[in-house]
Amino acid sequence: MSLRDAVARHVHDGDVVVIEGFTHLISFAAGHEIIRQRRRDLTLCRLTPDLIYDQMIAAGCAKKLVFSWAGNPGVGSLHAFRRAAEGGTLELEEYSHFGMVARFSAGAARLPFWSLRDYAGTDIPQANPRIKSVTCPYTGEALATVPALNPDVTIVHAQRADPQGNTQIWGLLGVQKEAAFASRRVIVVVEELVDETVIRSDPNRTLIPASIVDAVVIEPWGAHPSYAQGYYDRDNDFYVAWDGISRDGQSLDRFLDEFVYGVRDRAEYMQKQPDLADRLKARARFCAGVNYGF
Amino acid sequence: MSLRDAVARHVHDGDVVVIEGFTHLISFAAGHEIIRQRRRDLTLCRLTPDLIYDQMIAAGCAKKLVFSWAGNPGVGSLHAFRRAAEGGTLELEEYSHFGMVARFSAGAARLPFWSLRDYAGTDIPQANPRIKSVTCPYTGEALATVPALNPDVTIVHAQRADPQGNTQIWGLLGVQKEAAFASRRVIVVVEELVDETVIRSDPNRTLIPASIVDAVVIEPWGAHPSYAQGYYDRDNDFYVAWDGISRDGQSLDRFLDEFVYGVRDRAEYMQKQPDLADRLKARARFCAGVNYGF
Amino acid sequence: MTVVAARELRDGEVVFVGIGLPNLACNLARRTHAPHLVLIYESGAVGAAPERLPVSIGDPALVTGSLMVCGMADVFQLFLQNGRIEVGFLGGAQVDRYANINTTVIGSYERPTVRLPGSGGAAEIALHAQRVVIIAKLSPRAFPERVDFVTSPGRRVKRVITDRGVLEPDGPGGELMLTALYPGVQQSDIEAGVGWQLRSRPTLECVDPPTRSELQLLREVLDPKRLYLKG
Amino acid sequence: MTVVAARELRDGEVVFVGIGLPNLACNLARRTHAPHLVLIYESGAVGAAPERLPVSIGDPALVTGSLMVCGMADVFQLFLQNGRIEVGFLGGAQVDRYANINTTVIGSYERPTVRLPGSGGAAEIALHAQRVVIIAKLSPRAFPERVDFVTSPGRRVKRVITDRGVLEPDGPGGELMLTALYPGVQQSDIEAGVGWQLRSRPTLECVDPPTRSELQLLREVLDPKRLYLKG
Repeated sequence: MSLRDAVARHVHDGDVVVIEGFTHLISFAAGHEIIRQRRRDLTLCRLTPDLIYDQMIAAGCAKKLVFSWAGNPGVGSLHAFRRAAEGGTLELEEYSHFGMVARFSAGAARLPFWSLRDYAGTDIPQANPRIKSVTCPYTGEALATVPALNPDVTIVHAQRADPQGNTQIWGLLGVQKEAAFASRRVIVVVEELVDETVIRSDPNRTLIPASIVDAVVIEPWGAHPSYAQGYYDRDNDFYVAWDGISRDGQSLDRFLDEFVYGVRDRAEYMQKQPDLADRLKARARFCAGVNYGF
Repeated sequence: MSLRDAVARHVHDGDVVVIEGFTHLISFAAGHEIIRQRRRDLTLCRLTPDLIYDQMIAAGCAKKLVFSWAGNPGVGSLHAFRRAAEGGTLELEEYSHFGMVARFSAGAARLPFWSLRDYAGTDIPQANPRIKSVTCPYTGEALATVPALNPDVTIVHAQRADPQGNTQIWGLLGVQKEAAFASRRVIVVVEELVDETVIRSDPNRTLIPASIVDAVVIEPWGAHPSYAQGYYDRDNDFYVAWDGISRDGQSLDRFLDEFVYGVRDRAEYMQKQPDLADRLKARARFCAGVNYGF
Repeated sequence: MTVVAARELRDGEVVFVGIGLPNLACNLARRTHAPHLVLIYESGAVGAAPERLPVSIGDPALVTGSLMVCGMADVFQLFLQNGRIEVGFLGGAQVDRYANINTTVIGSYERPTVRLPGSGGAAEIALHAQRVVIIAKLSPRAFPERVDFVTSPGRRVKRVITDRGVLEPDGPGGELMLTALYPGVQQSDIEAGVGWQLRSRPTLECVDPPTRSELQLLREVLDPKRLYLKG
Repeated sequence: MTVVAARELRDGEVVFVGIGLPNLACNLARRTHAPHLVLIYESGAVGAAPERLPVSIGDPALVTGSLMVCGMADVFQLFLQNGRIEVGFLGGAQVDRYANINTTVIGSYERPTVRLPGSGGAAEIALHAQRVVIIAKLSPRAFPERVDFVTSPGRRVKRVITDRGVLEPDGPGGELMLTALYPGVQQSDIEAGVGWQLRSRPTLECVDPPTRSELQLLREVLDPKRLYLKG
């Protein structure tokens, strides 16, 4: 399925949408496709909104942001986010990382809440009344709780999957597994489609099983400027450049016009930047395989 | 460190002891060493007591058993366990598998309890008052709870580790990670000691980090008659034979005399059974490696 | 019995498999009408394609060539509790009038006559699989009016497949009723195998006998050593 | 400041590392007195041995050649909440008299003057690391008497390393006091950089200046592009 068709079918106005990936494997391709299809009133959830949600906020897709750290990692602020947050035009629901991880964990386990030892002495629960507490039936200790997060759709970028959607990831795993299991619908976007026998040769690497996947999309370089371990490096130069691009709305709009609205898909995005592949392509650093025999 | 020294140092009379591994990677070598060192009054915890706890119960090591399924997998009863349970000479604390998994999960997260949707309509909580409930602060739903399990010592058998104790496992993972993180002390027993560079070449396979490991022991074939994926097969013939051996106390004692008390260590145990290695050695079925480059 | 159980499964379903007859039934279904069945074992093997008949649910043959291997916390939280399992197979020492299952004790819990293995994953399979199918041989001891201990509640049981016919609850959580007979079996044969006054559906179905190819697969390919097929 | 932070670390400790100066300090310590330091990043990289200075805590260089990579649920539950982290480094836009840190908002939460990134893992690092070390540059704006928003409570803070000297709480959860000066810095320089009446220990330590080899490592090996070292 093309990413265009997958987004058209599975991402609707007003949905709770998750594009996860902690620095690694962030599906910029899917974010751009959602912008191109002009989805509106989305509740965007992610630990780290990163550049992709900054772009989606700027493009007017977001009604609300659920998050735990909204910055440009290693650089500074997310300016579109800041303009919206400081201007009061974007609804915010804010946790810490552990709180967001716990919300996905609860969602993935289909429990209504998750307990964690957190928030004592912080002002975060005052800013977010959805952080509550529960009393341990054994010790009487009060523990913090967060409510389950069950998105309408989660989009996971991965190194490889088979045609059914059995998906393998290595390197940083973030909360991709939890987000996928928590979600009503799951779109997997991969660097490479592989035969089922490749998946079956190393089953411990499978993070997401086909039985919870609704669409499999092949999109090489679909995570750029984020990265895919073993495929291409993070484009730090772009993260730094985004600070300048996004500081005012006009230059940000010009970026969207050129690199999002101005291209039909990721292939065209890559054609516009023929140097990317050379500059960022990963070097080989293969591990040895292990024996699954008996 | 030798297994003898590791058990002498880290397993004490009266301890709460966990030898985990679901069918796969059960450290029979450690169980036998504990029997040889005549530890007493242990609280033995495991989802599936399996033959190893049946032997430890028969040898008089156990005061109490905490478990969720006490049978000889694929064969029938655990007879030493049944004699003790039916005779009332062994204290039992019983959960379902999910309950035990949840106890280890809580222990590993250092939370006092874990919530799960379970036990409605079953008689299990009547048999075990430690199963309680908690009310969801969001939905008002009553959920079952189990208390954290934090063993004094957990023994994990694994395919390989480096000298510091960074431990890699593939194939069935059971609750090895949770049990290790829940435990005050951790002994890792491995088929192979490998260089740190081997571990570092494939970090996603590491299940247990050195920082929580107290002793690393090299013990090839240390899981027999359980198995180690990629090293040797499960000895189903022995599991079947155990049914006969353990049906009466005398033949069971003869087994212990010959194969446990009668040998100094696992190497001698293997020398007594020279056909084992040939019969059970794993065939090669290597997977390909993946690229960790950037 | 195994053949009837296999026919319970639809192609593409996600099935939580126990060892023994359920395992045999699932592998039979995979080789006949349901090649895309996804077998999940509580050991953590997902989409297993075993080259030999696994002797335990933790058999290494379930890992080699499977689609995914995950820890048991994921099996119970992300698959079962999450509601991702469509069919769960259970057996048991006792099954009662309301399809409750006992695999814990015969007699009292504190001083049992027979201490059975206990729940394992059976309690949560019964609570979370969308559809629970029981496989058990008829006898008044195995089918008492009330089990000595409820290990797995009967609420989600859709069908009880026995060696002589099929029972189904009269609505969710209802009393088990006879709904189908195997060829050549009389209604009274089944009533005699159950410890309560068994009611029957007004019109009883007759189960098709095993085909030659089903039997051949079972006896020659799947369980040639007769590990689970007896008699 | 980075050198003083590096010296905080003892060989073999398990350190939760943030990006920027803490990362630089940890990598400096690893190359000098603490080769067995175990660096854990909230991204899930454990025992990282980066070949280049990572630009973010999710940099691929933290994965390649690390000892373990785990999911973030494990980072927060099995490492942090479990109490396995010995030292946690934090920075912040504001640090107050009781070592509370603010990385959330300047001004009111509802209508902030400056919207900062928020907690990330800072709240739980502050609550669960056995020993918390803060790195921050002195200025009355950065060190107000009371932060506008408590993102990370100061209870476990053991030391605040600034660009001019070191502050320490007067007992757990106590008021920050000046305890050490960098060479050539006057007590009044530090008092001027703090928004409250700063008290001092009766006898102030004097911090040893960076050695030539520490400076060389930092400037030529660890951060040759001056990504984090400024001025």
